[in-house]
Amino acid sequence: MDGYVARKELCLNKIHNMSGIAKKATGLTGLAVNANPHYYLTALYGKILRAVSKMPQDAAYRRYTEQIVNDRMLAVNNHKDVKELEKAIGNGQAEELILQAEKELILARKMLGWKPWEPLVKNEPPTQWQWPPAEKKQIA
Amino acid sequence: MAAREPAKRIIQQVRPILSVDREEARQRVINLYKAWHRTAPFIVEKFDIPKSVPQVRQKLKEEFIKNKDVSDVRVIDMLVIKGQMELKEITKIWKQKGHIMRYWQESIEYKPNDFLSKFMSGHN
Amino acid sequence: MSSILRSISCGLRNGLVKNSGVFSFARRFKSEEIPEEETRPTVRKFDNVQRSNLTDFGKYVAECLPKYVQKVQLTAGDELEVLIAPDGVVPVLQFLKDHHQAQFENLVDIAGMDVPSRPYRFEIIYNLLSLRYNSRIRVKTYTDELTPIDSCNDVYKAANWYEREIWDMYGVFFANHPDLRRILTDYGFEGHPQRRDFPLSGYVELRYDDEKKRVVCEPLELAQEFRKFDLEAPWEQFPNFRHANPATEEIETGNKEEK
Amino acid sequence: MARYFGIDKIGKLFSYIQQNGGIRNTLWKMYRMDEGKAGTLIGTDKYGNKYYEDPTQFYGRNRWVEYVEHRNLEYDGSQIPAEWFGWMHYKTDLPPHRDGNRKHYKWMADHSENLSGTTDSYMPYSTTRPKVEAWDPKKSTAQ
Amino acid sequence: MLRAPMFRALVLAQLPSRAGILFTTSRMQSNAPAKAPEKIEVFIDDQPVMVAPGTTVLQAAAQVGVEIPRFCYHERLAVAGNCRMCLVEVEKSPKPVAACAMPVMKGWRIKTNSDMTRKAREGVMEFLLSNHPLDCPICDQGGECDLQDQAMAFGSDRSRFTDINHAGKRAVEDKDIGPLVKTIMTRCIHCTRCIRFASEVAGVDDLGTTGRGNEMQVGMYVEKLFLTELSGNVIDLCPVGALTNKPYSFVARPWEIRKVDSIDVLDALGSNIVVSTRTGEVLRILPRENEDINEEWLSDKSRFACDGLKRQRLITPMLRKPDGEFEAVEWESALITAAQAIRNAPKDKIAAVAGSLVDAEQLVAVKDLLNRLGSELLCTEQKFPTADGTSGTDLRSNYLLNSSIASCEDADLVLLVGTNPRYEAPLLNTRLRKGYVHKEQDIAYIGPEVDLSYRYEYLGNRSLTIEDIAKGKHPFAQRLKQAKRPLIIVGANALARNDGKAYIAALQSFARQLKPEDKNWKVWNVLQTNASQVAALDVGYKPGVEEVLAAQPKVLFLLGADGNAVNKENIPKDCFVIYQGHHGDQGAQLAHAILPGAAYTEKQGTYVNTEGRAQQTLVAVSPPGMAREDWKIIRALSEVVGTVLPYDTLDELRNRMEDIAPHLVRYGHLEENNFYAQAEQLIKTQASSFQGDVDVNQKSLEDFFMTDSITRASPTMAKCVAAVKKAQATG
Repeated sequence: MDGYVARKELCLNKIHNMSGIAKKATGLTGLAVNANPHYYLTALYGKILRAVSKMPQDAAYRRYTEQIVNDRMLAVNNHKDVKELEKAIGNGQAEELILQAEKELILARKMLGWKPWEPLVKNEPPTQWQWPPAEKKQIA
Repeated sequence: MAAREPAKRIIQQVRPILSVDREEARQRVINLYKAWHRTAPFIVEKFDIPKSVPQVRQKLKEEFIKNKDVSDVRVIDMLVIKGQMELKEITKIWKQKGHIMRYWQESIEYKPNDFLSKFMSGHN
Repeated sequence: MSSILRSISCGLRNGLVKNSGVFSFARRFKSEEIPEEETRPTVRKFDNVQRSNLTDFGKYVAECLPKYVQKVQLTAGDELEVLIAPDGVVPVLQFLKDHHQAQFENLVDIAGMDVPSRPYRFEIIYNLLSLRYNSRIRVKTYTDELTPIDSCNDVYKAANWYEREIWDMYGVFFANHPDLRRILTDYGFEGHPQRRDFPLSGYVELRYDDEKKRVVCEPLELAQEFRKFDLEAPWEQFPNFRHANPATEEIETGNKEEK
Repeated sequence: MARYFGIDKIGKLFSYIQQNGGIRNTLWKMYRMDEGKAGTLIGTDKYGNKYYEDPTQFYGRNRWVEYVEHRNLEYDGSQIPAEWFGWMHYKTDLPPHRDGNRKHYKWMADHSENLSGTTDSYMPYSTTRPKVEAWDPKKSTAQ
Repeated sequence: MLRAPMFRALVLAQLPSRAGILFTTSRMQSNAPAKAPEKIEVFIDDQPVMVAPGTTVLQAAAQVGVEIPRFCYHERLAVAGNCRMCLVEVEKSPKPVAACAMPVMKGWRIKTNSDMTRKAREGVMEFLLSNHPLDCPICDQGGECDLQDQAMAFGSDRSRFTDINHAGKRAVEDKDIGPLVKTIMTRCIHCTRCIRFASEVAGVDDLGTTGRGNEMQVGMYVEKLFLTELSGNVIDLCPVGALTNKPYSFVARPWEIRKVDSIDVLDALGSNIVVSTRTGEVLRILPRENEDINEEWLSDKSRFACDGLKRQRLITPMLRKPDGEFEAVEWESALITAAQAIRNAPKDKIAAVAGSLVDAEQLVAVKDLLNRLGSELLCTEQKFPTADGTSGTDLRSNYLLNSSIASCEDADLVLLVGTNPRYEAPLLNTRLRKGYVHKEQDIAYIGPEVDLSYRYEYLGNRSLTIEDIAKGKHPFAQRLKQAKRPLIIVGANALARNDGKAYIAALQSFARQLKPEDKNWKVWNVLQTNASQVAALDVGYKPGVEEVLAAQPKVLFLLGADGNAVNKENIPKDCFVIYQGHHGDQGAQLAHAILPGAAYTEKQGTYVNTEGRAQQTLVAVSPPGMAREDWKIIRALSEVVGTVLPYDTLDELRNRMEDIAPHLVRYGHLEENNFYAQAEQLIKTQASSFQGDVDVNQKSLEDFFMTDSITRASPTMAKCVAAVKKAQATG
């Protein structure tokens, strides 16, 4: 994976260098270049935070997501240059970051319905996760 | 989560497959039977089997009667699901003539039961 | 998960992200004890850094989804498994797919397993791959012949055929599957062949009947002896071959008290 | 000009009919071989099959065999003996009786046609011995 | 001849480990007091264990369940101590100790898994393997090889063998020691088990070692046949693939075969065997351990005659056409024809003769059928003297080897009359030899001079001698009277003679006069030769065919009767003969109808051995072709005849057997027999005189191999006979 990322970086650098000014492709199939990632990211992160804020304060998912999104929001605010921004967040290109944020948003909204911070719905039967199953006799 | 909706209505330990009570399951079985029943002429025509429509319906009845003693709602549901899948396989003509004729088990020779014929045929 | 750490350390080096969530998460769950380097020649060696990262991530998942995660464990030394309640299939998979820290976007496979002695005899095993973090995770849940499992077709489109396969091979019903039907067996085939109580030879055999000009189906009659090999080795009584790694190691999640 | 309008083909047709010995024979030949063409007789093989050549036909169709009459419609390519095979497939322009360089060794097997599909066709048989040898009353009474 | 005190000492030293097995039988009680009751304590891997003095380290370890690897050591053979595989560390001993040969001392701390022990084992293993060929893939022992297994378990996982040209590997020429045992002597690791077996158990000092060090070889000094009836056992004993089964070579691997526990029926001992089969074919027969019968040995006939089960088989029912030729028919017509003959015959003119390989199920079924039809004409092929024509066989003790096979080795004086146990019952002979070698047993013999593999007192072959002994005139009679545990073993063939009555009358009353020390000691013993004889007499068959043939039967069942008792000369002319059996042999040629039955590996059948122990064979393969299990044929025939037998399953038949003779279904159990006095009284009333000298049927090894329809059909047995004849011809 690291190799993959590195190759991709290299490839994109080439594109950037060649074009000089504007990014022409993300190098990923089906993912178009976004002209204004800052705008989209800010909007999405805001939506995520709003969705998450409906969850209980101590929900781990809320805490972690808020933390991540706040950090990224900070990076978006601090770095006006897209390449700088990508470097700061370190999780792929800006277009990918938008995708990730979109997904997180959908997830967060679904989470509101599922309420995963509640206690465990059901305990497994006692021998369910035992492996190897034949050892049951020896224990008993 | 449509399947889970009815579960809330009725207090039940296990998660239902489709039906929440016997009556609903019964209704499903009857619907399935009707659907099969209506398909009988189609089967005879499309698959060109050497059976008549009444014979097909007779066999259909037999196959349903086989499971007449099933009482668990979930088992009934499972059988209904499988029955529906089978019906679909037929109406879409995924099955072939040989598959249809399997219901009649014509080529199976039943093993003898009395000592002498078991002895002659060499079965134990 | 090594990539998670690496991305963190990368961020640190650059001094750009001073207090990222990723970093704090990693620090918070940092495992204290690092196991000894494996030296035994016949035992598989694994990366201890990766192992501790997986442990941390396992705890993270358990903390985020306490409602569904029953147990987190490491298998074969460095494979992370999350064992969940059957109700949680869709939420857990959705979380693992869409969460920033997980991004397991690839459903590699869904496997089934039959252990007839268990109260819920079937295990359904989802193998996920995160290309972003070069990491794999395994999600397991359980069911029996009659309890339906929610289809994760809405989460992963790849699940469609995998779930059909499980249905065909084990007879586990997937609720809300768009097109649940047989995938491997012949039309009219009865039974689910991967169940342990299904005989290796099957029940029926097919042959072409020259009189009837079609394939007919008959009860199985083995013309040849069913060959079974006696592979019990006399030296298995000697203990040299038993000191391998434990099959699974549980990760303490902190959810236990809440149970 | 005649060639342009294909008039010479008519002439050819008549010459074929003539060479075949009448309309009746031509029709019979067409029934048997789906073709009525006639050519120069080059030779006859040991079965009585006749080999013809007509250089005016295009290459690939200018050599042919007319199988011996008694075969009727039961003929196939494997009935051409090995000697004639080369000539039929343009490996050589010299038919066997005019080719002096062909050697005959004593190990050369006589040609036989492919018997697949007939009652004389080769049937493989099991060479494994039966697991249990049965008692043969005749053998033991002879002892 | 081995009878050195050294050997006895060594064997006695072995006794404690076997005491657990031996104490269950009464025979060891006489030996037990010799042991000192005081026990000493030793520690095996820090586990304390109390053992008798003289116990070896290996035996002490076995008592706490610690198995020490070994190659040369074998429980039933003398200790050699030359493989060194059993080296273990003993605390405060500077060197490792050979566990098999070293008796324990008080307070020893033995470490069977210490570094020193493991290093010693690895070293020994490395030396063994450095001269062992790497031909496991083509070796017949592969998969059941001690060297393979122990190399995996105890050997090093690294090789220091760098000689890729194999220039230094030892190579030894193979030896031709007969048609049964294949030798690949390069594989030999010089454990000398085969040598010790040959000289101690088999009693032939043919094998030995020549050369020393790297030049050492196991073999004959002069290449010749390994002339013994027990040669197959060296195959089992050989821990590597040096001695393998010649007819079985390159046939199968041990993991692909199925093993079925069964009983051997080729002699009357009922040795326990394991039948190895694959894809419906019997591949080989191995002995199964049974301390009461065959220990862990097996005679060559029982082991190698299994290829006779694939030759000359009756696989379809046959009917004789009017022109005298046989014609293969379906079961239906065969049964109808046979039934018609039965129905047309007068009720009391239906007879049956049982051969030597018939199981009790068939005997009972045939008897039930004939009795229901109204006939009593049932007999066995082999004669046995009867009083008044009926009562001689009413009491079991008359025709049994009463003092069990295992006890024979405990007798102090044995008289063999008209029997050659070496070939009639080779494993009984090993018992006698064991008594002779290890237990001061003396053996006397009346009959033609034969080699019994041990020295015996030869009393000549005159029947007069028997009379003298019976009357107490002979000096040997005095010795018998003084003996503590005397034994008289009479051969069934001697009793089957026309003057058999005289034998039984003379010897049984004499046996009655003897007063053994132990009240339960049984002097009178008959050594049967046919596996079916005891069961047949138990269920009420009459011995001998004369009486039955004299009744001029119209229908005659031959139940595997191939022993030439019924033949062309004495068979009634207008008699319809039904042969039921598994081999086309002498009996089948007389038949008008042939009903193919199952051989002993193909049916679940009960056999009672010469000591009266019922055992059962199990189905290893299904009967070939259209052959059926024998009792089922009778059951089917009864239905066609119209007199249906009341059992459809084996269990129902076994219930019926239990009604007739309960001991027939008490498998593995030895019934107590008394009624000696009555038996003697019965027989005394009908005394008769001796005619001619005492004789035995099987005098030398060539007579041993082919005795019944299975062995006569076996090519291996034919090869054995040819090899023995050739060996005798060349000297």
